[in-house]
Amino acid sequence: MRFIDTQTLRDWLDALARQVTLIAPAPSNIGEAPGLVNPPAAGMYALYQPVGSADEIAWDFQRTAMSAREFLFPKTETLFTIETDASGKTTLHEPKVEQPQVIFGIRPCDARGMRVLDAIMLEQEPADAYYAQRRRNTTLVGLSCPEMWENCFCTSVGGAPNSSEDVDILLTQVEDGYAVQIVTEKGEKLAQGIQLQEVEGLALPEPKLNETFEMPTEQTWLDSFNDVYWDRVGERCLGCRACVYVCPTCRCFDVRDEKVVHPDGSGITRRVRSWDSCQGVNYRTVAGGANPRANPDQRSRNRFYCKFYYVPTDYDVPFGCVGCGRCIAVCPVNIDISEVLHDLAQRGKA
Amino acid sequence: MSKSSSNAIEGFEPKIVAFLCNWCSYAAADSAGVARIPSPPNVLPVRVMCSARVSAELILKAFMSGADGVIVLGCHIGDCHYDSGNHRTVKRIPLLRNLLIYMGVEPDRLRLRWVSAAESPQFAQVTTEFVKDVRPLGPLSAPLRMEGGAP
Amino acid sequence: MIEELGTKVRELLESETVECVIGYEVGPTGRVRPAFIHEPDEVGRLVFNTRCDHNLVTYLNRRNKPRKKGEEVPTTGILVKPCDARSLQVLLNENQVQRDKVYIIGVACPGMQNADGTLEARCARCSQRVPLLYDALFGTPPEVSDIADTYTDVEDMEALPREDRLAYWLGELDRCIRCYACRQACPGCFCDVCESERDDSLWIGISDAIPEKAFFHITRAFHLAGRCGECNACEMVCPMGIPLSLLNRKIVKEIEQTMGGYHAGVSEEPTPLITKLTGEEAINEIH
Amino acid sequence: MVTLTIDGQEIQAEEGQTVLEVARQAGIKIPALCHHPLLEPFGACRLCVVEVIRRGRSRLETSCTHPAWDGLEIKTNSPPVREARKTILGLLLSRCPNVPVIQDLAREYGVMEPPFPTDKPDEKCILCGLCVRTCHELVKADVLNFSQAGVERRVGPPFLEKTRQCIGCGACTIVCPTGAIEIVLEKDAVYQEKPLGPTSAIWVPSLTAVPRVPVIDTDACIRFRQNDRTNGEIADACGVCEMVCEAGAINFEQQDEVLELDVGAIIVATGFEMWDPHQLSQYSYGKSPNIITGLEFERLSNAGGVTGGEILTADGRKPERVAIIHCVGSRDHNAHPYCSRICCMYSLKQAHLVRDKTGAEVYEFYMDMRAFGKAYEEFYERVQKEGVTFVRGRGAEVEVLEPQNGQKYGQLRVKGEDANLGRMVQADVDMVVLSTAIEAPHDASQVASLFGLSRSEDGFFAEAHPKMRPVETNTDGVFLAGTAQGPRDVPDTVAHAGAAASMALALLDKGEVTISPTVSYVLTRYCTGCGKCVVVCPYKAISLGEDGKASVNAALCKGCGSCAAACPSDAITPLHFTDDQLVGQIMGVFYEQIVV
Repeated sequence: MRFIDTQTLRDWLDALARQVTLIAPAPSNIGEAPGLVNPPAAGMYALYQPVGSADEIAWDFQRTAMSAREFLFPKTETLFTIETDASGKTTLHEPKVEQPQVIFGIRPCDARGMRVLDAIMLEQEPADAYYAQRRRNTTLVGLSCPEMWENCFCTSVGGAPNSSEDVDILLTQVEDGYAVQIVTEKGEKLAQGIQLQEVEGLALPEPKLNETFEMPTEQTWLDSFNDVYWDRVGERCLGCRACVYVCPTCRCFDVRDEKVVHPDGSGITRRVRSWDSCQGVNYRTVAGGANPRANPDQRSRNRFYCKFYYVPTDYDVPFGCVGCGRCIAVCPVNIDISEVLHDLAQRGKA
Repeated sequence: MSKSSSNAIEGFEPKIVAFLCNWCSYAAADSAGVARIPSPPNVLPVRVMCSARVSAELILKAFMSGADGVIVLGCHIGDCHYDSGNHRTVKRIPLLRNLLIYMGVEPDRLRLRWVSAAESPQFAQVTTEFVKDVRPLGPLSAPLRMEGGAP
Repeated sequence: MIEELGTKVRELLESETVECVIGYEVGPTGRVRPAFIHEPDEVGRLVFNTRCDHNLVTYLNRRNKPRKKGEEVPTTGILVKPCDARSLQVLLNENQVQRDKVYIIGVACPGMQNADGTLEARCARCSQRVPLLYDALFGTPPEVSDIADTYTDVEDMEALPREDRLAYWLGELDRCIRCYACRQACPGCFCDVCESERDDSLWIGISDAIPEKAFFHITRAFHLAGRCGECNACEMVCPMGIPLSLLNRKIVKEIEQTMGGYHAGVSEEPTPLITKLTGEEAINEIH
Repeated sequence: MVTLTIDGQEIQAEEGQTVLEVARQAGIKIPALCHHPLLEPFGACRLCVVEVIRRGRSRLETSCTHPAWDGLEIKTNSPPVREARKTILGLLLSRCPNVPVIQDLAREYGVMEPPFPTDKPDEKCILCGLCVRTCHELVKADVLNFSQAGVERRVGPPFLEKTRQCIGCGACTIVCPTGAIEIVLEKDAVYQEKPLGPTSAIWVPSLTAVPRVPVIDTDACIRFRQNDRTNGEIADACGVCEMVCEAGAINFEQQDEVLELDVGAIIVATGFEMWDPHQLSQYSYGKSPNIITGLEFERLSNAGGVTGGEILTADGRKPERVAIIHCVGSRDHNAHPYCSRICCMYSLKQAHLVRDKTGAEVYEFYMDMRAFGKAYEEFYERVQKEGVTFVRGRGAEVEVLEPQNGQKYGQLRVKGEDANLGRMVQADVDMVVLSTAIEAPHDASQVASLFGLSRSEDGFFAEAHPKMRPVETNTDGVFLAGTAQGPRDVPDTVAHAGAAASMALALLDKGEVTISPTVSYVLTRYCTGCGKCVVVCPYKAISLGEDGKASVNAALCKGCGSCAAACPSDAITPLHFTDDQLVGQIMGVFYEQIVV
């Protein structure tokens, strides 16, 4: 087993930050706001952010408030800009090529989320060029979780707190340093610059696990679509999008052309895409104003079906959910994905 | 604290959006023009029927789109063509202004003044003064201004 | 108290006075959350304690409107704390709730508490323990002396140098993810189409840019001017911990101090922003 | 009805009339000094004695007190009557040898000299008591009465001292047949001398007024003053006008009335006010009664005025030199910067009148002669030919000189610059006429806010457009006529008023109104029915419909857009000033700043 001591790791990160965009969990002032009554669970105060050195990293973070997906799939990106001059001649401006980036400290569940995104955005034709570009330039250095925290249920959806499946390099904290597992070629390439020690018989700590629960069967999903249960879930839902925006696997977006026309006939049009959420009313509104998911229960239901029925059916991944538990933590009215799955499994049995 | 902020630029000319009430200040601006009373070219007039039409959204939109200052001009209280329109203006604009100041925007960037149809010299004076006050502040910065302009 | 309340709710449901009662329950992980009681047998789920800080009045916005044209609006029973009652009064004033379609179960408020057992900041400055509006009242109001809101939180912010205020709000707004949880949780935000979310991008687009987020938060605070009952729901639901109460309370303070001591939701009087000057407001200063 | 014979003439009379009344009605002259038709008979002067023959017996009786009985025979001019009157007049003339009315009467009856000497040749009072009765019966002030007896008997206030009971109405001076009572004016007294002589409390404001009806000046009227002074205790004082008005047109009960009319159009013709020349002290207005304004000159030269149209100075002389100063308060940055437009022409007219009526020398101090109307220039030339001296230059100062040669008021020295000669000039004159500016009425701002009018810089109401819409205002259905809109002369005012009337009629005649297309409309998809727009609408044009959504009555909406700013969900917006359009304008002006 390869090993790196803490100081060497920090030195390496410092050097790395000078070469590439280094993204790592860094402390954020969330929770310091006055009057904040239901702060996200302790330890979520960190956010993945570009950092300049190892000192900026929140080393003892648990789960960040947001997943790292925004570095592959930004909240907002300009797809292109079209400039039209007065004579009608158009010029297309494309965004600049992304620089290489390393996401350090990504949790196995978040990395697993990227695997889901890959399945949806890369492995289908046509692939999403913008995502593909960033994915190509990104190397993931994972950090296994010492335990499963409150709301975590990765083990129930096929993951593990120390899974190395979806990262390029996985670090696991051991005494005085980190055990290093290099998983992919990309990881190998990145690790070339590190001074790694080979330690014989280095034992990896066993993470503390939460109880695993049973998932509803495919048949249960099929049978439950019109169940009144969704009414009960949906009537509590406020219709905010927090659950979707913190989710590592949600990938819905809205595209809009923003345009200014000059009196002389010239104009500038920007095509912008931004995250969107199936929990918003606008999401499913079509031309003419009709909305097949006009009611909150329909929108709530969609989130569960998407994660546990549509994605597994349509793409090559077991679930559209990685069990990070963020949506449970942020939900202001405590809509709990694990509770829903549990309830549904029970109904399936009954 | 000095009034001029660090982002003041040599030779900077602010762009000002002026919301002008049709019956008073627009008429004043018009007659100032007819009377050849010079008023600053930085002021880009947007005519509205009444100063009460100027919603917070319009002011914010002006800031977002590139205005370095916004001035709202209406009829004197009691002289509103619509009886009481400016009663709302006099509550709305100072409230918005105080909120913007609270969020760190310079106090001189938003101003409300009364200019009646008869006061074309005052129109020139009020706008000139406003430009003079905004100039040292430099271009408007975040959080209001869209980088690179709208959209 | 909860037994008597449960009996009343059971009675309301059994007599079909109401179709549903909105109250509080404890979720599987111990968190208090809104509960919708449809059957008399579910009454046992109801709880009321110092963690019941959600403003349930928000739910009336959609429950009180017919889902389909011509559909009868169901009557809803709802648990209402004093601050929630102010929101409800605003909704009644603005025709969003039909008074005869809501049964108001008022609860004497002990003051809501944080997870660590301290009084919530908003409750520490509130001496109202009995809702102004109810059909039935439960609980004994604790004795509290009159507390005057001194807006120390707002004044602290006002006292900062301008550059610091700007930096502070830039940082806060930068974190906003435009999830609109604040808007969704707010009883006063009931527009069918939010002007920050128009599909024609009239005011702002869909991007993550700070000015667009600033536009949303400023206009939201502004639209709540004279309508905000200070229930703090927006701030409590924010996943990114943005101190929205500081924005709303700045406006509450301005309205109270410049517009004749007006407080939202304590009477049928609409927000002073839409009424004429009545003389008590000094317009001595138009800066 | 009774029948009696007077001087052989059979006359029908009402029961209760006196012989004097009957005789005077029949045109028979009987002298009398103490009689007044509005007062009770008193029989003090005894001049009205007649021979009353009843049942064959003849007696001398005072006709003012004797009732007209049926079958009486009266002789008014028989030798015994003439003899009696001669005796009475002899005695009256002896008491008051220098009173013209008594001298004339005495002469008529052959008394040429007073039969007895008197040590008080200036005595005028004949103790007829008219004043006492007037003060008691009509004025109800009871200030005057007789005191003492015999030769010491006299009329006056209690203890002959000044009393607050006297309201200074002057009624006693009017009824006194011999001019024995005089009102002495005190500074700051109630009874003030008006600039061009007093008028009575009931008067016709202008002889050319239409309709030509009198008005009561309630501040001066005895009845109103007594009523006010006694808090209604004396409510029926005087009433002379009511008693003498045969048409019964006098109504003291009349109050200012507020009439509420539903109208389709309003023409604001609230006119102008004269600017007060006290404000420019160099013209010394108020320091001499011979410095008058153009309007006061009009009153002076008016045939219905105090002098019957004669142009006289304050001490009643014909002026020999008159100065007219133009642009007093007009075209002056210390007063009004605008030209009042009417002064040049009326000053020329007044110069003409002075030349015509008095032949005095006239000096006109003018800056420019603005004779722009039809035939105006020709009139200017005519006045020039009439010998008026025109001095081009603003009259700078009027100085009041010390009175000379026993004159009551001193001469006036007018100084100014003659711009044509390029030097200072001055003239000593008897009268100065200041052609003062006209200005917007002092309460124009209230009228403006009442009708939603705006005012131009000069204070007059602003028209909708100076060229294209000169009589319309920015408030639909409200029009302007005459000097309410700005200074103009009579022909222009008539034309302007005609235009305003036509515009109003055109509006009414159509039976329907054309409204501006700038009205608000509701996008029901966005409307939540919160009702904020309903509260803000100043015209109550917005209501919530049955569907709970707002709807706009386009006929009431004026398009101010208050609703659009109040609506949180952009559901209501005025046409032509929609959010899209305004945002478009804003984005458009910053187009250049967009960075691609």
